[in-house]
Parts: sequence; C-alpha cells; structure tokens
Amino acid sequence: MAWHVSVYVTLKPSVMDPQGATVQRALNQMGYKAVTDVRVGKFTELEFEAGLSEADVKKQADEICDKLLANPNIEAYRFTVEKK
Amino acid sequence: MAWHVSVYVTLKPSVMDPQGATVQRALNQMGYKAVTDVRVGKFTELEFEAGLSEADVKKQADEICDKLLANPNIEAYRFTVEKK
Amino acid sequence: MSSSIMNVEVTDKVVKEHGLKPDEYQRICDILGRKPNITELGLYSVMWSEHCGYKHSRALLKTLPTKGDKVLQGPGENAGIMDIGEGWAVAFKVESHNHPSAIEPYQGAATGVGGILRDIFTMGARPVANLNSLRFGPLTDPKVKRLFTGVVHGIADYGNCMGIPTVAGEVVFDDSYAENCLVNAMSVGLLKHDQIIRGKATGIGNAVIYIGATTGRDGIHGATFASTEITGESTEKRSAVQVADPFMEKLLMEATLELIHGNLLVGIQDMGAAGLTCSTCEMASRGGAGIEIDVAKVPQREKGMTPYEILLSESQERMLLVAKPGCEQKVHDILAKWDLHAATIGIVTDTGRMIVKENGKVVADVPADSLTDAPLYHPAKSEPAILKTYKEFDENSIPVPGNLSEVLEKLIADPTIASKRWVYRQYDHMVRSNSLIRPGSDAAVIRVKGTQLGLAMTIDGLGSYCALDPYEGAKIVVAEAARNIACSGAQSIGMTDCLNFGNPEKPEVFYYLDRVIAGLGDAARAFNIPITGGNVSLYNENPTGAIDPTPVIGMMGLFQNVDTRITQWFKNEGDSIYLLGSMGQSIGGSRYLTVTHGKKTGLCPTLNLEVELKLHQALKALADQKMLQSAHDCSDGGFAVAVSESCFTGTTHEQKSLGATVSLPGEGRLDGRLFGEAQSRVIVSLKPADAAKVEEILKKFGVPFEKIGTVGGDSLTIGKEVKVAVSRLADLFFTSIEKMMA
Amino acid sequence: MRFSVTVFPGSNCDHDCEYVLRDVEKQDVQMIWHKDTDLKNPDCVVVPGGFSYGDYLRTGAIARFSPVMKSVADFAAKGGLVIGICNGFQILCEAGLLPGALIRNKNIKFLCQSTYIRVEQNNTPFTNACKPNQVLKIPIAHGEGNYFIDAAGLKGLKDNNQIVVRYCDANGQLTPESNPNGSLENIAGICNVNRNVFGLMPHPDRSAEDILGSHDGHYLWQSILSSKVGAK
Ligand SMILES: Nc1ncnc2c1ncn2[C@@H]1O[C@H](COP(=O)(O)OP(=O)(O)O)[C@@H](O)[C@H]1O
Ligand SMILES: [Mg+2]
Repeated sequence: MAWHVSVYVTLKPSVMDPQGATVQRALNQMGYKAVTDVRVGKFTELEFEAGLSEADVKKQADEICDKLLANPNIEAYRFTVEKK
Repeated sequence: MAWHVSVYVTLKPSVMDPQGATVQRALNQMGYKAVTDVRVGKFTELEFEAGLSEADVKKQADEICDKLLANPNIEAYRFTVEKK
Repeated sequence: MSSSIMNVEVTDKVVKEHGLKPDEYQRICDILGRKPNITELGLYSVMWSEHCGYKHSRALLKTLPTKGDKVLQGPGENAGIMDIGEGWAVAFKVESHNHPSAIEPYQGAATGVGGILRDIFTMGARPVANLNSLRFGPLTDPKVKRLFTGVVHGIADYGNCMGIPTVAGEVVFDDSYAENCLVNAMSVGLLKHDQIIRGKATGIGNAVIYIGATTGRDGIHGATFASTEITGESTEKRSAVQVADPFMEKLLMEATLELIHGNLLVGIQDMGAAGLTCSTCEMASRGGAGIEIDVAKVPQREKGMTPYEILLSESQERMLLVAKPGCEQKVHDILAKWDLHAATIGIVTDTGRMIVKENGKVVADVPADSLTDAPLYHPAKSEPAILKTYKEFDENSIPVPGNLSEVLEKLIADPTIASKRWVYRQYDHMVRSNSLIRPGSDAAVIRVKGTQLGLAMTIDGLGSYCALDPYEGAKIVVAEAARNIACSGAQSIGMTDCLNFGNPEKPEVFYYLDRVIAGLGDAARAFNIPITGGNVSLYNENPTGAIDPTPVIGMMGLFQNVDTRITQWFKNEGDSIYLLGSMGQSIGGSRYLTVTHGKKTGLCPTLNLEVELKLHQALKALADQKMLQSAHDCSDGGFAVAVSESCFTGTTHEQKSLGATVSLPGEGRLDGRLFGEAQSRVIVSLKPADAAKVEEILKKFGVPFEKIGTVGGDSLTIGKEVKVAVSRLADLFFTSIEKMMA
Repeated sequence: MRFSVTVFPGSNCDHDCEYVLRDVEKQDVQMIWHKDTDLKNPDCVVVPGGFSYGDYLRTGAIARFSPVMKSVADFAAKGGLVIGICNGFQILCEAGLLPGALIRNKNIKFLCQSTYIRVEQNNTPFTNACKPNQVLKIPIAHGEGNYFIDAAGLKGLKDNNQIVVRYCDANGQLTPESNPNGSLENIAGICNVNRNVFGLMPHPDRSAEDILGSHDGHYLWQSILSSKVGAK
C-alpha cells in the first residue's frame, strides 16, 4: 500500500503551445481534419510512503507541484490522491 | 460544444524513466523523503469538432494515440472523451 | 487586458502606467497636434522605452568608433556586417535577455537566443555560431542553481534545435548578480556581399507582408518591462513570459534565407522587442517612407485582440518584410512550402506616416520617424564615493597564505574559473561541421567551407574591475577579448558590445556608464577594431542595489589561413614554455582576493594599450609562421591558473593532461606574482628548435619575454612555491561545477 | 555512388551529410524534400540528424508520417541501403524500420562529446571496411539516445547479430563509464534483420576529416561505397 498521486500539468490557456500546434498540424495533415486544437501537458505519477496521512500527502504534493513540477509563470496544475 | 479528449501516455513499467528518476532525486534532496517513486508521462488534450459521433471520436482518438501520441514499444496510453 | 482598452481614456494615470514622463507625453501631443489615443500612446510608450529608444545611452554610444575598411554595415541595423574577403562577409551581434531570464530562466534564455538569431538571418546571413555570456549569484545558492540550470537548458534547446553550434561563452558567479542574472546571447552569420539586405521599406505601393508565428497576447509590454527595475510588482507582469518555438524559427530562418537569396525582397526586419510596432515604424523610417497596415489581417492566435494588443504583442518567431514589385506571389509560395503563415497586411506609402487600421478604420496615425526618434537624455553623473575606499585599500593588510598550492587548488575549483564543460556539453557545438576549435580554449574557431578562411570568436565581460575602475576595466575587457583572439592566432577585425548596468537615472550609475563607454572607445581606437553594433541593458537592479557595471564584448577574429590556428593547451613533452609580457605583484581586484580573502576591492590592474597591441601583433606573427604549439592568456587567477589551464586539454572531445615545471618570474609578493592579474601576459609553448626564431620575432615587436620552463612530468611545479599533481588539478578543474550541480 | 539525403522540416545535419558525401567522399548527392515521394533512384538513402518537427512530442514521431518515409520504407523493403544518423536513427525506429526506441539520456541532458564505439559486426554494408572489434572515435550530440528494447527484442537482436556498434572506452572495453546515455548493453547502433537498414546515434558526418578531430566516420562511408548490395 502506498499513496499514489497523479499530477496533471497544463499550459495556461493564454500561453502559446508550440508542441500542441505542431501535433495538431501533423494530425490534420495525416487526415484527422476534425481535430481543432491540441494542447500537450505533463502527467506525473508520484508514490508516497503509506505512513503519511492523506492531508500530509496533499500538502506535500501541492508544494511539489508549485515548486518543481509546474512552472507557475506559464503552467497550471491539478492532482488527485489515491491509496493503492 | 466540442468533443474534448484527454489522453494519458505513460512509460511502460519495464522501461526506465530517467526524467522520473531525476525528479525523484531532486525531491528527496529538497526534503521530500516520503516520495518513493516518480514516473513522468504526457497528458494531451485534443478537441474534436462537435459534429462527430462519440463512437467516431473514440475510434479516431484511439488511432491517433496508437500511431502518434504513444510509441507502443515503450509507452501505454488511455483516454477519456467528454462533450464540453 | 480586455477589448474595452480601445475606449480607455488617456489620463495622467494611464500615461504614467505606460512609463512615460509628463514632458514626454507633452512632446507626443506636440508631434501629433492633439492628444494621442490609447493605441498611439502604446506605440510611443514601447518605442520610447529605454530598451528600444536608448534614451539614456544614445549620446554616449555615438562616441564609439564604428568605421573601418572592412565595415559593410555599422550600428543602426539588426546586426553589423564586416568583409572577410573572397566575397564573404560576417554578420554578428550580441543582445541581452536579462529581465526575461530572471523571471523565467528557460523561456527567457531560449527566446533571447531566438531573438539574436533573427537579427542575424534578417540581414541575409546564415547563422553559423552562437555564443553566450552568463552571470549569476554564487553557485552555492539553490536558487542560483535553478536559474543556471534553466538558462543553460534554454540556450541549449534553442540552438540545438535550430542546428546552430554554440561554440563559446563565459559564466561568472558573483554576489553582485544574485538578484539580477545577466544573459547575453551573441550570434554570428555568414553571407556573400551581394546577399546583404536591410530593414527598410521603400517603393511606394510595395506589399508589406507578415510571416511566421501567429500573434498572441504574450509579452505585451516586454520592452517597457525590460526598462524598469525588478520589484515585487513585476511578478504580476508574469503573463509577459513568451514561450520559445525553435522549430518555428528554424522554418522561418530557412524560408527567410530562401526569400532573400532569391532576390524577392526590398527589406526585412524581425519582430523583437515592441513587436509589430517596432518593425513597422523602423522600416518606414529607415526607408524615408510611410507605411500603412491593417491589424485585422495579422494572423492571430487568440480571439478578440485589440489593435493595441496586436501592435504591442511580443510573440516570438515573426518577421515583417516588403516584397519587390511582382514578387508577392513568389513570396507566398515559398512560405507555403515551409508551412508558414504569411499575410499581406499593408503597403508602403510616401506619407512618412505610420497608419494603422482595423478593418479599414484608422486606429493610429503618427509620423513614423517620431517613434524612432525617442527623447535624448543627458543624465547627471557623479563619481561614487566608494571608489575612494577602493583606492585606499592597503594590500599589506592581506597576509600571504602559507600553502600556495592549496590556494591554487581552491582557485582552480572556483566555479567562475573552473571548466564550464557542464555547460557546453549540453550545447551542440559541432553541428554544421565547421567547429575547428570547440569550447574550452581561449577563442572558438570555425572554418568557412570552400575557402582557407576561418573565424575566431570570443565573448568576454568584466564587472569586477569596472566596479573598481570603470575606465580601466572597460579598456581591459576589450583587451582581453582581443587577446583571446590573438592567442588563437587570428586577427581581431570587429566587435559588438552589450552594456549591462543599473538605473541610469542614478548619477552614480550614469558615471559608470560614461566612464565605461570612454574606456571601450579608447581601447577600440587604439587597437583599430570598430564596434559594429551592440545592445544596452539598463535597470539591472533591485531594492538592494545595482549589479556591477558589466560591459560584455563579443570579438570577431579572421584567419586568412585557418591552418594557423592555435589552442591553449600544451602539446608535447619537452616543449619550452615562455611567458610573454611582464609580471606584476598586485592583488587588487583579483579573483584571488575575492575567493581566498572574501574581498572585492583595491586598484584593479592597469593596462597600457600600446603594450597590449604589440603583444597581439607579435602573437599574430608567430602564429602565421606556425611557431607556437600553444598560447593562453593570463586572466582570472593570474599566472598560476593560466599555466595550470595549459596543462589540460579541456574539450568534450579530448581529455589529456601534461605536467610542467616552470619558474616563478618577477619579484615582490608571492601571491601577487602567482595569482595577481597584471595585464598583457600570455603563456606560450614552442618546440625548442623554434626558440631562436620566436625570440627574434618577439624582440622585433618589443614584447618582453622570458623562458620559464618545460612541458612534461605528472605534476605542475611553479618555482619552490607550488607543486600539485596534474591529475588532481585537472579533476578539480573539470568536475567542480558538475559536483556542485549533482 | 548516388546518395539521397532526406530533408524534414527541422533536419539540421542534412548539410553536414551533403558536405561529407559530396566534398569529402566525392559522391553524387541529392536532397529530397520530405513532401516528395520520388527518391531519385539512389544507391543509398541517408536520413540525417537534427530535430525533425522540433522533436516535439517524441523524437522522430511526427517525421515518420512525412510522405517521403513511405518511399524510404519501400526502398528498404526492396533491399536498398538506408542509414539513419542520430535523429535519423530515431525516425527509423519510430517508423518501425528498426526495432526498439531511443529514450531520454540517463542524465536527462543533451550531450555533445566524443565517444568511442566498437564495431561488433563488420559483415554489414555499413561496416565492412572495418576490422572486427575496431574502435572508432565518433562524436555524439543528442538528448535522446538511450537505446531501449524489451527482453524479447534484445534476444532477437542478438540472435540475428543486429547489434552493429557499441559504446566503449578508448581500448575497446564496454564499461558503464563509456556508455554516455545509458543505452541498453551500450548499444550505439543496430541494423535490421536483412542488414540493409542501419541506425546509429554517433555522427559519421562530423568525423570524416582530421581537421574536425577524427576521420573515423570515413570507415562507415567507405563501407557503404565498397558494398555490393543494392536495391532492385
Ligand atoms: N556559457 C558557455 N558556453 C559555451 N562555452 C563556454 C561557456 N562558458 C565558458 N565556455 C568556454 O570555456 C572556455 C573557458 O572560458 P573562460 O574561462 O571564460 O575563457 P577566457 O578567460 O579565456 O575568456 C572557453 O573556451 C569558453 O568559450
Ligand atoms: Mg582567455
């Protein structure tokens, strides 16, 4: 058993996403014309020791996202916590 | 209204994840000693035109994941579809 | 910013928020003969910012020497251009991206590289090399580690993706930059004389075409932002961060060069600071023409953007061009090939006015050249009181350490002196297969394929000396850059400068600026090396103070025959080692004084420009006759560090060490002789059989010299004072930064 | 010999390949734009290094869908020689012309440096001018050169002698220190079962002249030139 945290980091809507734009263009060229927008973000999975309380895990995860996983200048994040 | 597809791409467990390992080391150094594992994947959001049927969106999304968004040699994927 | 901005009334408060002073606002009203609307106010605010308008530095910059036989394009364009013979020319320029990098190191540094690359290829030159000059606070600080990591990563990703080798640079860690890091990027391009194109709009009725990335709301007011001090408030301006898209820029570069080399354009200019506004009014004003554009035709990334936002956006990877009559379609075809956006957004007129419409309705109408003619200030200056305390510093108060080998070990591992392999290993420094001398030696050298020509290049800055004595420090930074070129065997032909200072409205800061520019000018004249362009970055300060005044010099050198190039490391056991130049004993302003004794004070070394010039001429003569096995100048860390650095081959391609036994010349303080930074000194090695010839040439140029020892053995021995195993020194030198960053 | 060098948007070693083949090796070279499908009848196709499509998403992931890649696959299927260097290797893996994948370097940083590689197989059209176990000094420059393949795939590579070059030290020893990017079993380059498609991370295009610090890349080009294999 351990705490499993899934973190989703996305570029803020106003921030340009060159990767997404390039992937979209490629998909359109490959024939997937119905794809109108693509945004590429990060999906990070963290394992925490089971010993921690859920509140503790949430607090640490939030700090970790803010400090390291997301760049608050341009990115937003959210995360979920499960016991697995 | 449009179809919103969220795609999660993760490295297969047997594949080493240098980025995850580096993040984990950094977190441990920063004092987050309870973090025992980190895996870094991708989170991609696709918008499809509203005119498509859900089945169509699913079919196209699956192809897109299989062909482009994930490399089946090393990665696994899953996705969700919502109307937004 | 909402679309209601169109209706914003221009009040005193709004004027102030735009960074315009009351008399500047009055001047705008006088020019227009009426009050500006908000869009027009936006145009003036960015064009009259320090970043674009050089309000506080323009008068001083005019004193710099910019002319010479080889100068094909001096300051005033996107980059300077010099003739290098055989129909070839070189374009080069340096630019700062300090403020954006402080806020967002990865994107800030990356877009800095993108910006300087556009300056090069917009002149018609293909970029062939990048350089960078970086300054941070002490590397022991975790915040600095993150900045350093991000900046290097940003520079690496951008240059690597573009396929431009990053071949040289410098990194300095010093308290003075703790809150204001410096990120200066330089780029060098090659072109044929007949490929030169300029940023001007001419030919009434010619199409004005926008190409490249779409315009979004990113970076609005970046130029104004770069012209203010970093305060708590600036965190709110974070939306100003621009995301780099090197892939887009690579396409833009290829397409642009295809357009220029296909002879389809009248003029072209990149959109950098102040975006569409700057490119439009500068092109019109240079061409003595007017320009009329419709912002509704600009490719946009976001919905509902106002003319104000479109004009001021600093979205990256965009260019503005004027097509030759009848070539418009060809232009569009080439852009389609590269999958790039292109839109004809306006025409060249003969009115001298910059007229901006939105769907046909005029939203701004101003004289184009009034935007490029920012107010000129002659700020007050006063000599900082602290300079007196530096002069009064008594070196005798510093005891000479007992164990000088230990001091050498400490200095060699100092992150400012230690190898920057951790950095340049992340840069593709070989792509284009021209890099003959790669990072690690005094200057990088690239070849010009199909010829025997070669280019040497280096970038060097100097804050510590300039803080102690701005005039002398500025002379030294030019001399050091030219000396690095001379050590590689090339002839310095031209330079570009980036002046990083604090707030020029403070008299002490302006004093520094004034003296530094005087020193740069005198050195450039003495060496007969013109300054073909540069950049000024002011307001590098924070509530705790300004950075050390830091001029950075990018120097270009030329080889007629690139086979005469020299690297800094010893080659063969048994070679003779010579010191060229004279020893000193002063420790004022030295890295040694800072690292070992924690002091930044004293008189910095002085430099005799004539003596220095003779040294360069002698080195060139020796190189031309292939008399030298190695040449390395004495700079940070002085004599002992220079000899040590010659003992190890320091590229990412070869790692080899050779020991040496040398005497310690000169007289006086041992630490001063070992680690003092007296100028105009070079350590060379040569085959014993060439000694007579070499000595004869040195005598002819009147360069003092002394044979000090021999290459060989496993350790470095300097007189009776220093003996260290070379393997130990090499390990400290190469791994110091790597260990700190692990 | 006639070489065709593919050019994707974002390729940047296309010039280097063109230069080394035309000016150093004195061969016939043509550049093929990625939107073209006619390879112009080459003896060998070179898929060069760089950052095709910015290497966005995954290295080589988008490039494999460029029209030219279908022609390259057909050419390879007929036995034509195809060499992929760096990004070219990544594209060939993504396209399924070579097995396995190239993931982030172990230290997650881009690495530009010299490496030594040992020729494990000299009975390929790309290495036949090398002696068995010859050590070549050839530089790398990549952020994603960490070769990975699953256990079954690795067995297949070994059974069919497809591991062509491995990272080693100057003396030819396969040490962990000499493996710059963490590649599985120090793998630097592999070929397909039919031995006519070869991919490697090191750059023979940057190391075929002494003036650049090594001419060892020349052995690989010489191998191709002396090879009797050809498409048809
Ligand atoms: N940021 C950097 N990027 C590329 N190369 C660098 C960088 N910093 C230092 N180098 C390289 O490391 C070597 C030593 O740099 P430095 O000590 O500044 O040399 P010098 O004192 O001779 O000017 C030079 O070859 C230089 O180009
Ligand atoms: Mg030097």
